Amino acid sequence: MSADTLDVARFAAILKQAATDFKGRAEELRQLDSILGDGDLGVTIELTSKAMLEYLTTQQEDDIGKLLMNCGLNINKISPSTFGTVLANAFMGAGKAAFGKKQIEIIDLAALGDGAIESIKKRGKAEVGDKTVVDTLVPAVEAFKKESASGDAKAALSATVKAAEAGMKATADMKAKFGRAKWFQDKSIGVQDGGATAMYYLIESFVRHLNPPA
Amino acid sequence: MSADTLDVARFAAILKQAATDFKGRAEELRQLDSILGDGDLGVTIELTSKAMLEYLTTQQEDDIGKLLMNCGLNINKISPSTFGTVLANAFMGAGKAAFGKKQIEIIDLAALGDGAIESIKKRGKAEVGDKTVVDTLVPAVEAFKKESASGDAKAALSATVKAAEAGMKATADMKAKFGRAKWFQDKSIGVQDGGATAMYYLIESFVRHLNPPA
Amino acid sequence: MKKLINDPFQVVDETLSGILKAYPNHLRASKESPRALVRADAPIKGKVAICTGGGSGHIPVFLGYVGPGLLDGVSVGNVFSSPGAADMLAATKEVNGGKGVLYLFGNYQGDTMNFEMAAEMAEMEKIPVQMCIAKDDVASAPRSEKDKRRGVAGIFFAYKIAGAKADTGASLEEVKKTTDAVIDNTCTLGVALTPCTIPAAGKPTFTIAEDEMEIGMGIHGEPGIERTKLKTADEVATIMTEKIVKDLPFKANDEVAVLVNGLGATPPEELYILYNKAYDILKGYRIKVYRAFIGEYATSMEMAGASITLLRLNDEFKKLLDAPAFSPFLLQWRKA
Amino acid sequence: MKKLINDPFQVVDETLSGILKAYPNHLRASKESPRALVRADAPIKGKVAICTGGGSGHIPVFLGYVGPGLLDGVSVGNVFSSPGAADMLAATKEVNGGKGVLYLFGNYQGDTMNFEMAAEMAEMEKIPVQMCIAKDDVASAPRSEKDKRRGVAGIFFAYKIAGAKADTGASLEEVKKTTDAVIDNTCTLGVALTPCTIPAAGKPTFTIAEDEMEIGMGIHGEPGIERTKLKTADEVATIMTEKIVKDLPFKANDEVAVLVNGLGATPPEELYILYNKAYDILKGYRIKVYRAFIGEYATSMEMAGASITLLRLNDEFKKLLDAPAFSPFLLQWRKA
Ligand SMILES: Nc1ncnc2c1ncn2[C@@H]1O[C@H](COP(=O)(O)OP(=O)(O)O)[C@@H](O)[C@H]1O
Ligand SMILES: Nc1ncnc2c1ncn2[C@@H]1O[C@H](COP(=O)(O)OP(=O)(O)O)[C@@H](O)[C@H]1O
Ligand SMILES: [Mg+2]
Ligand SMILES: [Mg+2]
Ligand SMILES: [Mg+2]
Ligand SMILES: [Mg+2]
Repeated sequence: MSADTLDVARFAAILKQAATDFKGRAEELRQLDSILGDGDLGVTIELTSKAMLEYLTTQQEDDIGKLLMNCGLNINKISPSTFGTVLANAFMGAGKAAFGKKQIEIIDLAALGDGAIESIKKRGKAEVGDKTVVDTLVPAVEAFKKESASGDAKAALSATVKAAEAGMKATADMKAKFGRAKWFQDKSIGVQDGGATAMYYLIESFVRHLNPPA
Repeated sequence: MSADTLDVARFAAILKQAATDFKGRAEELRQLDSILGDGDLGVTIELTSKAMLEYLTTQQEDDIGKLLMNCGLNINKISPSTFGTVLANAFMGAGKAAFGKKQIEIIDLAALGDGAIESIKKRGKAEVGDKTVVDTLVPAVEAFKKESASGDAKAALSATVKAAEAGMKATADMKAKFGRAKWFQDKSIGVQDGGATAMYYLIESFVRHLNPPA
Repeated sequence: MKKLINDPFQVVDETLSGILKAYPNHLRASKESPRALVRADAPIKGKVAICTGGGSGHIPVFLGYVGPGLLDGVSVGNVFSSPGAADMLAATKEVNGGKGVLYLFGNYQGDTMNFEMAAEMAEMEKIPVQMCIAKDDVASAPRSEKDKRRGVAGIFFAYKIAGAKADTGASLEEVKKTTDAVIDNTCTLGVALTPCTIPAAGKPTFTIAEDEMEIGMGIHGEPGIERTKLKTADEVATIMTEKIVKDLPFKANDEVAVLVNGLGATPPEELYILYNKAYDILKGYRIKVYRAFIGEYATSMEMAGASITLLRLNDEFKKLLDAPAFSPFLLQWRKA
Repeated sequence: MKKLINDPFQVVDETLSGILKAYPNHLRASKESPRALVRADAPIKGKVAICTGGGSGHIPVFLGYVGPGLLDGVSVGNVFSSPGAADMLAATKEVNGGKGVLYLFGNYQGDTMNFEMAAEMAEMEKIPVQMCIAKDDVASAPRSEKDKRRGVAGIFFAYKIAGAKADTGASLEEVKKTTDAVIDNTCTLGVALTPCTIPAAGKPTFTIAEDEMEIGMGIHGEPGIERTKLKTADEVATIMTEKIVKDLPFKANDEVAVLVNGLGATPPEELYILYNKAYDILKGYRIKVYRAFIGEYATSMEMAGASITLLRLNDEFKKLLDAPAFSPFLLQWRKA
């Protein structure tokens, strides 16, 4: 199997690594959520990480689609707060797009990203600019698509992380329209969004483990 | 009317002065009660003072017995905590002893003191040494009786205050057997009793106004 | 002091004013005193009446237990201070339905003295009075000195069973006998985590470190058995349950009613966690829980803490405990 | 964090364990999930079933409202976090008595998304589902953006009336219609004095100075309208009542039910003082109080604060509000 190919085992291994990294962000994200939310995002991160690891350690799938779908279901079961539910829907949407696939080329991950975005938007109704997870994920997937057109997976992945980071940072200037933060109205401007930040960490970590720096 | 005679008006006037002084002790007594009690003795002192002033300002009695009895009833109505109730019983007991009297010689106050003690003991069952109001009142009345035998009212009154003070201070070394303080058991030793202290202030103030220092 | 109040000296009277506006069909002030409340339909002819009373700051204790199947009247003192004998007498006169009045209250000096004064005054008015004094707090004195024990949340069971017993048409002596038997079979132990503040005093009644708790502390901050580092719920439930079981003692095959009472600031969630452990310990002793009551049945304003009470049941107690009763303070749905 | 708990991550599961031990004849866990509880006698054939759900930390909301005359099932999330769609589905399947299931819950993103997911799953199982989303908090958005409003203590009225309506044998659509009408006529405004701490987070969800309060703060610490110096009870009651009255608006000769709800640490005494003033203001507007509910009906753990809710009544609402209902979380005497 080429370095540019993902099968179920490799996909699961990388997700496990990302889930492990994720836990380390709990306190930082708790703090962000306590400014514009109810302060439980740290708990949510810990539970999300736990849900992913629990499932990924015991899973026996032979299909990337099912892997992602069931990973999402387990997140929703164990960590069904807003962020957890949005992420669960992202996994389920990506899983739908990968349904029946035993392996997948990195360069083809765009379809999974599109699936995730479609599912999140359907469930949460948020668009880019509303100060949510969407603000990280959408530019990340767009950047990947743009850079991957040339066929350079490595370049596409690093563009993805850069775009995700920019998207995350841009949420600081936005006024929240969804979630608890919307009740802060104009006061929500100036603080970076916790969910967008969490999504950035996941993307960054996923890419780092997928494509270890030389 | 001689300086050694009390009629209803003078008795009421002196009690009013004592009640006014009493209020100033509220914070100090709150603190004592918060060590060995529930911290409401300050409130009780304020309400007791209020109850006395309210009644004494409007009363129209022609009988010292009734004056004291009704003053006690008003204390019980407005300030019926343990201390207030003990004091109310003291007033009612003294009132019984003075029943029908339009005037009274200072030298004859002993009977009122006895009446007060009898009533407090009947109601509260405490004896000298139990760390209560009784520890101030009983030695005070005893000293008055002893010194007044010679017929010197002034000397009897100052002996009363001294004995009350000594009785109050002695409560510091006692173990409480009544009231909330009894639950502190041995830990109640070392702290002066709030009710005994309050009773001392009342006696001291009553005597001071009855017998102004030359 | 962070309280939603106006004048600290008006707290009790404004509370009563609000209560009478909230439940006009349920409670009324007595003619003689605004500090004596009675059932709106008092007196109930041919029924022994039951009066309670005590300091404010413990709702639903005391006035929350007045109602059909429960008590008939209550006198209301200032925060943590006994009501006066005149107020007790005012309630007594208005609830007496011809079969006499039972005074049922907690074992505190001020209350006892005032209820005794009221009883003497009632006697002069030819109203037969009997007294039952609740003393369930095992922390406050050894069993050998039971008469020194404080009355705390366990009075709840005495109220319920006394009220139901009176409803059967029993005589004053019979109601007293059953109520005393309930009191003799009731044991409570509490813990406190934070103090409370008497509004008119303005300062907390005691201090306790951020990482400490006091086992056995009374509902006015009276001293307990031990001040320790904060323990887990399981440890606390174990200490409380073990001490209570050994006190009576409760034995295998006993049937009990359990009350897990919150003092004010402790959330219901924590009370259920305590019960979760207490139940397991009782099960280990083969003590059977007939019925559990969990919530705020006797509070100390904003104090954090909880108590566990066990009542040993017999067939009569079970029947009386299950008899219908109503008070709007018990958050019920039935029309007030 | 001064709490009577064990492992902060086990708080919810241990709470549920204690609840099931306390009320075995009243509630049971669903077969598929320990986080979905249903009436012990579910499903009730021929009755529309009602399910609610939401984060923990608000008892008696949510699970305390399951019972005869009330709701049929509930899914239970972590503290301040929505339950998952699978748990909602588990409750849905066990309560459906053949007439469909109404989802009735508060307007929060996480809950809404999960209930929508559950509804889609229920549809696949051929269970008809309708949704009613409570949004009574007038502080959280202007009336023109009512759909953004948070659901707070006012859901209590929706629960009671929906439950009574379902008991009449009404269809799913009829129950939804009546419940939506209740929601449309319910307005709440709260104040918070102190924060609370999510056990697993270990730190208070917000900070507030010793002499400050926040008007309009949500039950999870969501921002309110104004942070000010601590006001008197009369001032607070005035601000709340005036704002609520103007919001709907309530008018002269309206009949209302009033709920004065304590968030946790605020003593009942203070709630009655608030009601004392609110009642006078309503009287000034010639708004008639049909029935008042005062106590802890929706809490935020150990948060200090309170809210006032008004529901405009009509004849149907009055009848349904007065219909019998039972839950042991409402501290009742009737045998559980
Ligand atoms: N409609 C939405 N779509 C996508 N993400 C959302 C949406 N609403 C909120 N979020 C994200 O959820 C995050 C908060 O998650 P969480 O703390 O779990 O919420 P809560 O505690 O309010 O349930 C926000 O920072 C935001 O990024
Ligand atoms: N049996 C008694 N006889 C006389 N005085 C008593 C008795 N019991 C207690 N006291 C006095 O009452 C004081 C406490 O009064 P108070 O604060 O009103 O009591 P509480 O708040 O417990 O009702 C004690 O300091 C003590 O002097
Ligand atoms: Mg959050
Ligand atoms: Mg005291
Ligand atoms: Mg007191
Ligand atoms: Mg949350």
